[in-house]
Amino acid sequence: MDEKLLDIQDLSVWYKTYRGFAEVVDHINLYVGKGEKIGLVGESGCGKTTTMKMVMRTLDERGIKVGEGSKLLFGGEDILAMDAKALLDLRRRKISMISQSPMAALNPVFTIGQQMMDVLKYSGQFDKHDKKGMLDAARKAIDSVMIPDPDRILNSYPHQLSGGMRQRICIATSLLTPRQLLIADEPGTALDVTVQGQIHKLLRRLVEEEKRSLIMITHSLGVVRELVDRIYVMYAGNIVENCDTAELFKNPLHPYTQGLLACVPRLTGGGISAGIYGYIPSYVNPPKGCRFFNRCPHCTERCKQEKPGTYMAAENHAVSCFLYEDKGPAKERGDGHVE
Amino acid sequence: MSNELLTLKNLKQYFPVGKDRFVRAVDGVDLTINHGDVMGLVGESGSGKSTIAYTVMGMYGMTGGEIDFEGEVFTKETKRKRSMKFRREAQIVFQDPGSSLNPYQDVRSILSLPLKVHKVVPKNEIDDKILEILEMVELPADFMYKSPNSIGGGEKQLVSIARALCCNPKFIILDEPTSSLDVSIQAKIINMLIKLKKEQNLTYMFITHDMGVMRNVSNRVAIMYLGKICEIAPTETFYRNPLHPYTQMLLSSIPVVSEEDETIKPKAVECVGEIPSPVNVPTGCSFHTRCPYKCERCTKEDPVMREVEPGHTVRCHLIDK
Amino acid sequence: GDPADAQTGDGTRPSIIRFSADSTPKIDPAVITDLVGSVCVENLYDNLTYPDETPNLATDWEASPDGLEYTFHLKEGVKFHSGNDLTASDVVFSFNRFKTIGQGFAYLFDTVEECVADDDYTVRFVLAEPLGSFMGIIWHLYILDEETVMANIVDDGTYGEYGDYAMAWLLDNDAGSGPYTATEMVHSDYFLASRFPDWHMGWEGRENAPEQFQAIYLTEPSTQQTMMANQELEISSPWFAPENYEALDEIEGVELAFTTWACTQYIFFNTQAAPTDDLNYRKALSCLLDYESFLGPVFYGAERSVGPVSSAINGHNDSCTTYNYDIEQAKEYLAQSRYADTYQDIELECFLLDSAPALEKMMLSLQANCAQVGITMNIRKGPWLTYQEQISNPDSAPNVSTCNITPSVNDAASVMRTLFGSATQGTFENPTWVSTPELDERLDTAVTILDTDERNAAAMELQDYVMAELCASAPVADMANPYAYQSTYIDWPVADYYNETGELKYYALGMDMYMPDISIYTDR
Amino acid sequence: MLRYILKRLLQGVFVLIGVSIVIFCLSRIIPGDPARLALGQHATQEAVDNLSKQMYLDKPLPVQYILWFRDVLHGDFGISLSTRRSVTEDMKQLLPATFELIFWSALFMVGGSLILGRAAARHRDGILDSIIRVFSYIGIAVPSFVVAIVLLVIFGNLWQVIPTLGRLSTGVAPPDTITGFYVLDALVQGQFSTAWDAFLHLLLPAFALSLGGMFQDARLMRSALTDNMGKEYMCVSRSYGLPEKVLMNRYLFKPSSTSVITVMGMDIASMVGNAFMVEQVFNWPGFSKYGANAMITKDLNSVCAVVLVIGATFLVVNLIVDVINAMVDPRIRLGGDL
Amino acid sequence: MDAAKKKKGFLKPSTRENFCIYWYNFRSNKLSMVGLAIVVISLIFAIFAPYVAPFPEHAGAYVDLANAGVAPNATFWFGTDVTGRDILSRVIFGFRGALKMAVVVLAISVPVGTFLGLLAGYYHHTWVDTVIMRMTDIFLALPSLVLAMTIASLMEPNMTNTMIAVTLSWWPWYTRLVYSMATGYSKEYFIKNAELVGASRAHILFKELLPNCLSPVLTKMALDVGWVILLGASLSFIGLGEQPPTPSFGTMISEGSTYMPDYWWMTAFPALAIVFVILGFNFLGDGIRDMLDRGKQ
Ligand SMILES: Nc1ncnc2c1ncn2[C@@H]1O[C@H](COP(=O)(O)OP(=O)(O)OP(=O)(O)O)[C@@H](O)[C@H]1O
Ligand SMILES: Nc1ncnc2c1ncn2[C@@H]1O[C@H](COP(=O)(O)OP(=O)(O)OP(=O)(O)O)[C@@H](O)[C@H]1O
Ligand SMILES: [Mg+2]
Ligand SMILES: [Mg+2]
Repeated sequence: MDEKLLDIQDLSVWYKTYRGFAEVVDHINLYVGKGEKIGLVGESGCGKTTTMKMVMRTLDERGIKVGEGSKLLFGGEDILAMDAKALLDLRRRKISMISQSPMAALNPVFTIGQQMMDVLKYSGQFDKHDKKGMLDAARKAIDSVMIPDPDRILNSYPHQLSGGMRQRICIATSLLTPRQLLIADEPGTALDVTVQGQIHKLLRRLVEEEKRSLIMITHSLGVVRELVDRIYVMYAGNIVENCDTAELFKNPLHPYTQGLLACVPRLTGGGISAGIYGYIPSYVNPPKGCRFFNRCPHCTERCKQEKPGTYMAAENHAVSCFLYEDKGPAKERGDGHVE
Repeated sequence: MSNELLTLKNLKQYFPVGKDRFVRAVDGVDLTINHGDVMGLVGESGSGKSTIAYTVMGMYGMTGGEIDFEGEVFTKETKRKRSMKFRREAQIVFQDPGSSLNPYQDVRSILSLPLKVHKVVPKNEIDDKILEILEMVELPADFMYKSPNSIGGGEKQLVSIARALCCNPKFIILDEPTSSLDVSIQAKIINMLIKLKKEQNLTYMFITHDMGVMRNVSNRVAIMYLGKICEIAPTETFYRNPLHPYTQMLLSSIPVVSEEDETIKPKAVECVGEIPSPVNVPTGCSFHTRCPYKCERCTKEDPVMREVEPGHTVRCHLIDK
Repeated sequence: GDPADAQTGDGTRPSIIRFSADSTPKIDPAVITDLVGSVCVENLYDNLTYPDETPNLATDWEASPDGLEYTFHLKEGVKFHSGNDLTASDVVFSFNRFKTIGQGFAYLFDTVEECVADDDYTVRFVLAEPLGSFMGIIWHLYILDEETVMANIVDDGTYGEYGDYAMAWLLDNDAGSGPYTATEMVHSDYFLASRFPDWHMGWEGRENAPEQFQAIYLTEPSTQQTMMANQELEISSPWFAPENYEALDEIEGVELAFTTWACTQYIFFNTQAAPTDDLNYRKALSCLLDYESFLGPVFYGAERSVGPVSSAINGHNDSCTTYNYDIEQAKEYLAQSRYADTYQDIELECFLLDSAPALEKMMLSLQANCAQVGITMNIRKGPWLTYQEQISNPDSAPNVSTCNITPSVNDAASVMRTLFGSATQGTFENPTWVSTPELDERLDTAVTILDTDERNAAAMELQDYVMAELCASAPVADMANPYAYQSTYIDWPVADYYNETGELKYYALGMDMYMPDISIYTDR
Repeated sequence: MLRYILKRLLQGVFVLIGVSIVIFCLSRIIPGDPARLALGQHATQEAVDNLSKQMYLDKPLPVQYILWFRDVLHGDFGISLSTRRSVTEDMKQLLPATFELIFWSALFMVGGSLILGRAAARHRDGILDSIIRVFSYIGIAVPSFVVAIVLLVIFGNLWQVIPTLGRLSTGVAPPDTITGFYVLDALVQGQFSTAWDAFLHLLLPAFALSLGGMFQDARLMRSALTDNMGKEYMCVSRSYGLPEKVLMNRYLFKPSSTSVITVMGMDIASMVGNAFMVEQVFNWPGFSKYGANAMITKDLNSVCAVVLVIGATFLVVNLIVDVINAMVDPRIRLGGDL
Repeated sequence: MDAAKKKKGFLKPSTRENFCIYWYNFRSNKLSMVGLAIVVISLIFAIFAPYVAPFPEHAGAYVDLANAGVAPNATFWFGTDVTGRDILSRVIFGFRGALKMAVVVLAISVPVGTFLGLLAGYYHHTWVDTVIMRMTDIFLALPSLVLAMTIASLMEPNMTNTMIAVTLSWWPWYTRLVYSMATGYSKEYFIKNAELVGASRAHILFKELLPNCLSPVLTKMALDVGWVILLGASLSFIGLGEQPPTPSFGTMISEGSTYMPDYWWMTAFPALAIVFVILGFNFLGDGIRDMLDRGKQ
């Protein structure tokens, strides 16, 4: 087993809302190995973005509460304990994140060039006065995401570009300087299928070329299937299932995963399954037991009262559901991973 | 053929932008929808799917062409006027459930508007009718007094569908009814739509960009690109044998979750480029900028619709060869 | 040319009198009617005689026995500020200009037909009918330099060959021969004038007269208070409320002085509108005014009026019929009136000028007293223009209004005619609409009497008549003009007189600030 | 950009014409003979007729308007009934004083609110933030004329460290007119003590005029800044490792300023109105005082002129605001979704 | 229909319940509670002035020159003015005029402005829009104080005319506010749907569009009460307003200011009263805005 690059241990995040604290991320464990591509799948609002923004520490610290005992280890160093300088270094050299919404991710009042130059200027890779060097780097980055005429793009404002272009610019900007880990938050969801496909291919190429690690966040099982090695399925702030890609599609165990897979419409036809109707429970007063109980066909009294642990249902296949309690041993904290 | 419910002939809808420039949102569309059909309309964003729907419904005064709804003909001259019969029998469900319900009305008043306007039932029976309709879409009766703000996206879309059902319509246009919902909820809505179609004897025009959904609901499919239809075929034929390069591109780019699905995807074409701006439509075949098979002819001459087999028409020069 | 020139470098006080103006002064003698304008014009121009009929430009004069011709002999060697000599033709020109423009005090000269220059230093005025008070009005004619005026006319004016009669130019400049000459006019801010060294009266004995005077456009009392305290203002406005003067008096070095222009505060009744068209009703209202109580708090330093003509005016009737504050009496009058049964239902309309806040006290008091006898009185506050507009028509004129009137002639008969004659009917001086042909006749006859004593006797009789038989207005107070001034470093005869005698002295409008009479001590 | 400005200017001109029609008609339909009112009741009928003719009062209303408007186009607003001078002359003399006052007030307001707003946003929920919030409420609630009176009493009577009245101390000669702005003119001509004196005189009235707006806009700035802090692009820029200072001063500040600039423009424009009262209190020889006086004395020509000038000022301020906004925000400049 | 409800075993959620939620949201903000308290006090003063004021007769024609200009003391808490009238009583009565003005002005300008804004917004890009919005532009081309002053000064100065003047300068703000919202909402699908179904214009304007535009209008209204009072006071300060002897804040301040600083109480207390009301309505307005914003979530 290769080294863990990012290791999220027992992370809990609460948002302060006027209704009270909303526990949007509930004690999750997740890791990425060096050069590994993992996927984080879940319906909208289940806390995927929150988790990853926590990794980047870009959430407004005033608006959140982080659970005690939460650890975000990057290369062995706890991101949560980092000081401002170390954080800047982390963001400049080690991790970068591609935002979910290309339309909102670029500052509307600066040109693409200005924004890219700023990133380069503060990356520490260039001399402050090396305008030309930075410009070349920006052009190269734009080139690498296959946009023609980089000079025109550099002088454009975000609103003058199409969604696909903006998304590519986001990718280009986050790859301006070499990083070890790339977090892609649903790149392409806002775009058309044909463009989305291109973006995914692009991402995959860029990651594989430089042997980077990738966390791919999406709500489409189809996307992760084509892109990543290992999948975490997230539901309402919990990670409910975690295994290799092939295994997941062959043998989905958690009722939620099963339901999710079933309701993806197939090109082969044959109708669509009934789906899992209902909604994610409120985060302010989350259910005491399993957070999926109200939508689960196998729900028992116990599910309502007690939180299921994480069980190794098969080798390299962790599930968080009482149905598999007997199949494998419950893992202690930190061992919920496939190892 | 009396089986035709809606026929569009050379429908055109341009929007002026600035001086002497137009968005050719819909640029000469011929389409026939038969009674009992679910006509799927697929295309990338900005290809003019919604515009067709809105033009048919009479939200815009069309630029050219003809709409024939059960013998009633609407042209440029009739402008946005629609007969009461049309308004009752043709309904639309919008793309965005968030904006299609008035947040300051409760479900009851939302549903009672069409009932009142078309006097579907006497005044004192409106509440009963509403309950009946809610039951049809499997919403609990206490939804009647809920406000759109307090219900989820899927339920909002169900209410929109319920509203469309109020006047016992024949024809419903569904404009991407599930695109903003999660897959798990999408499944429920689509199943509901299929059920309703059977029960109520409806005809749908189903607009979507999800080829997977399309496969499962429609019996005929039309693919749109830049305001024009490039391929129409019965669903079976279509997935078995897509002919237009764009159709192939579309199909090939869909992420799927199983091996069987993988086999359906054409492998030959690769996705490149983005859909050009409808203000500057490329000359000749509008797809030539992205087409892997493009030749001289494509840049000059706009291909016409050609029937390759019964019910399967394609707009591509490749077919001639 | 600005106040800085007057400032001496060694930190002593500039030799300047700064006083407050309620608007930027107009300094054209043909248009002025207001106080500040009068002060400025009096200091910039010379007239034939001073208002007290002492010689100025004219050394001596005589009237024809029929009272239709007055001849004046002019002083020789008088120089205008321009350096030109003053001759009879300038007087003729000034008179014609005054009459043609027809504004300001020109109406006083209605019956003066023409002015003729008999030789270079003799002018003769020809009257259409005798005017007993001619010598009382002649000072309103200020003499302008014809040459300067004509050099500054705008050609396409309304007065033919005289263009605009230099009206535009004379707003900012002067063409006079007076002790001071216009230095700087900054509209809406101040007017500054400096001594004219060649003034015909000479400056001997007046060495301490201010080098300059400045009329500063100031409205807020608090502003003036601040400026007085900072010694940035020498003489305050005379228009404040008593409370302000008391506050001013407390400032170190600032004292109060009182004078009078024979200004009287009246309460006017519209004699043509119900219910004030009834004599007894008007008498009742006259009895509802608590005269004595106003004198301190409302009319600072004033005296109770006896009759419609101020006690400062020649020909004032000291034993005229008066009404006193007496509610019982008022009820009696009401009972005798035509509205004995209905007066409680009729609402009295009262108009109050918004520019004089102190008057509100008086009207409120009247309102309260009216309420006591059951009369409802509505007060409406408004600006001067609205007032003028309303009183110009008996239908719109308010039942009750109040206004103070400063006579422009020191002659009871003329004052009476202005107050009650039909010529002024509907103006602010006569808003009562009481004039009748026979009253007119009596007034007209009175003013033509040449003999002063006879004229005064007739005037006195008339005063009593209007009070007893018409009661068209209720004279409330003979007003005093309170000034706050810097007593430490200016000597002001006006103030000195009051301080010594405690009496109000009469000054014609503008004369109390005749700068050559004031001394300023720059080193005190 | 130029086209944009021209277009806005043209629109503005049409609005101004509309304003002029409304005001002109309003001012001419009041009862009474304005000429008679102006000259007083002792004036001869000829004098009154002369004036009527001069003001076109003998013509029907539309003709009056056209003739008046023609004169206005030639820069002639007619004769003021109360000062008897050409209104244009009056304005020429008084406008600079008011504009100088408003200029400095605007400067105080803009500067103050930007600095305070940023400080408040940075120390959100801190003491400074609370102080600014309290003051912004006070700024909203205390009318500027009350502020003016309070300042006058404090500095005029109790604590005479700053001059309170007029534009210059007595004895200080105004600088030769170049722009009419005393401070500027004096500086240009090297008269530093005059400039300083003029500046001191400006302090209190400008402060009274700007106080309310300053704190309100500071609060607005704060909320715009805090709103935008939560925007996705801030999050993204932060995740690229840009230093906080750059994020705050550059990435946050520019997009936040657009909404504030618009409100500031409105506040500056409304200063023209509040100046009416502040000038009165501080005896500022300005145009607002003149305007108030004209209104009270029904000095029709002056009223029309004053109102038109204020309208024009308003328009120019708005235009400047729009131009600045367009400069800041490319979406306005280049067109596009907002 | 009641039968139907009973059969299904549910009832319409009472408006009271809704109200409770709003009230809870409103109450959670302290400042808005302070605002509400101030507004309630002001209203009590305005309505029950004769019973609240220690010397109700001092609000009318009353002169007591013996007690003129008395500094605040045990009898006259706020002192007396130069006519000897109790300032406290007059301030209490001042609330009457101020609130009356605000109510009348808003009662006219809000419906008119809102209606015009709705029309213009719904008929976006047609001549209706052009006519209404150009009119609005003209009225908005001047600061409202200047416009109100001009109109008030040209008419006879009294309360009614002042109110007319303020109203004339007030409606365009609502037109513009509603216009911007209505143009936005007109594009929303629920409006389109109502059109397609064939609902009447009146239904679309008043039942569909209007409720959506109402909450900002409501908020603005609460805030505007303060502004109208301020504008009214400014006009009275210049001398275009309430007639004597009726007390009004602006007149009291302007009269008092001529006696500054010796008779400071004549200015200070009416000024504080203005600050008090405006502050109250601003707090209330902000509270309502927060409440409605949260209600939406
Ligand atoms: N700043 C915030 N304050 C309060 N709640 C928040 C905040 N941001 C997000 N949430 C809530 O937290 C939950 C998780 O949000 P998050 O953005 O992490 O979801 P997600 O899985 O990324 O969803 P999506 O697929 O829609 O992007 C959501 O219910 C959201 O409403
Ligand atoms: N009212 C309008 N005025 C101007 N252009 C319009 C208008 N409505 C639509 N368009 C343009 O017409 C083109 C087609 O739009 P349409 O909404 O029909 O696309 P669509 O296929 O429904 O896309 P989507 O999948 O995003 O809904 C787009 O480029 C759009 O910008
Ligand atoms: Mg997300
Ligand atoms: Mg669409």
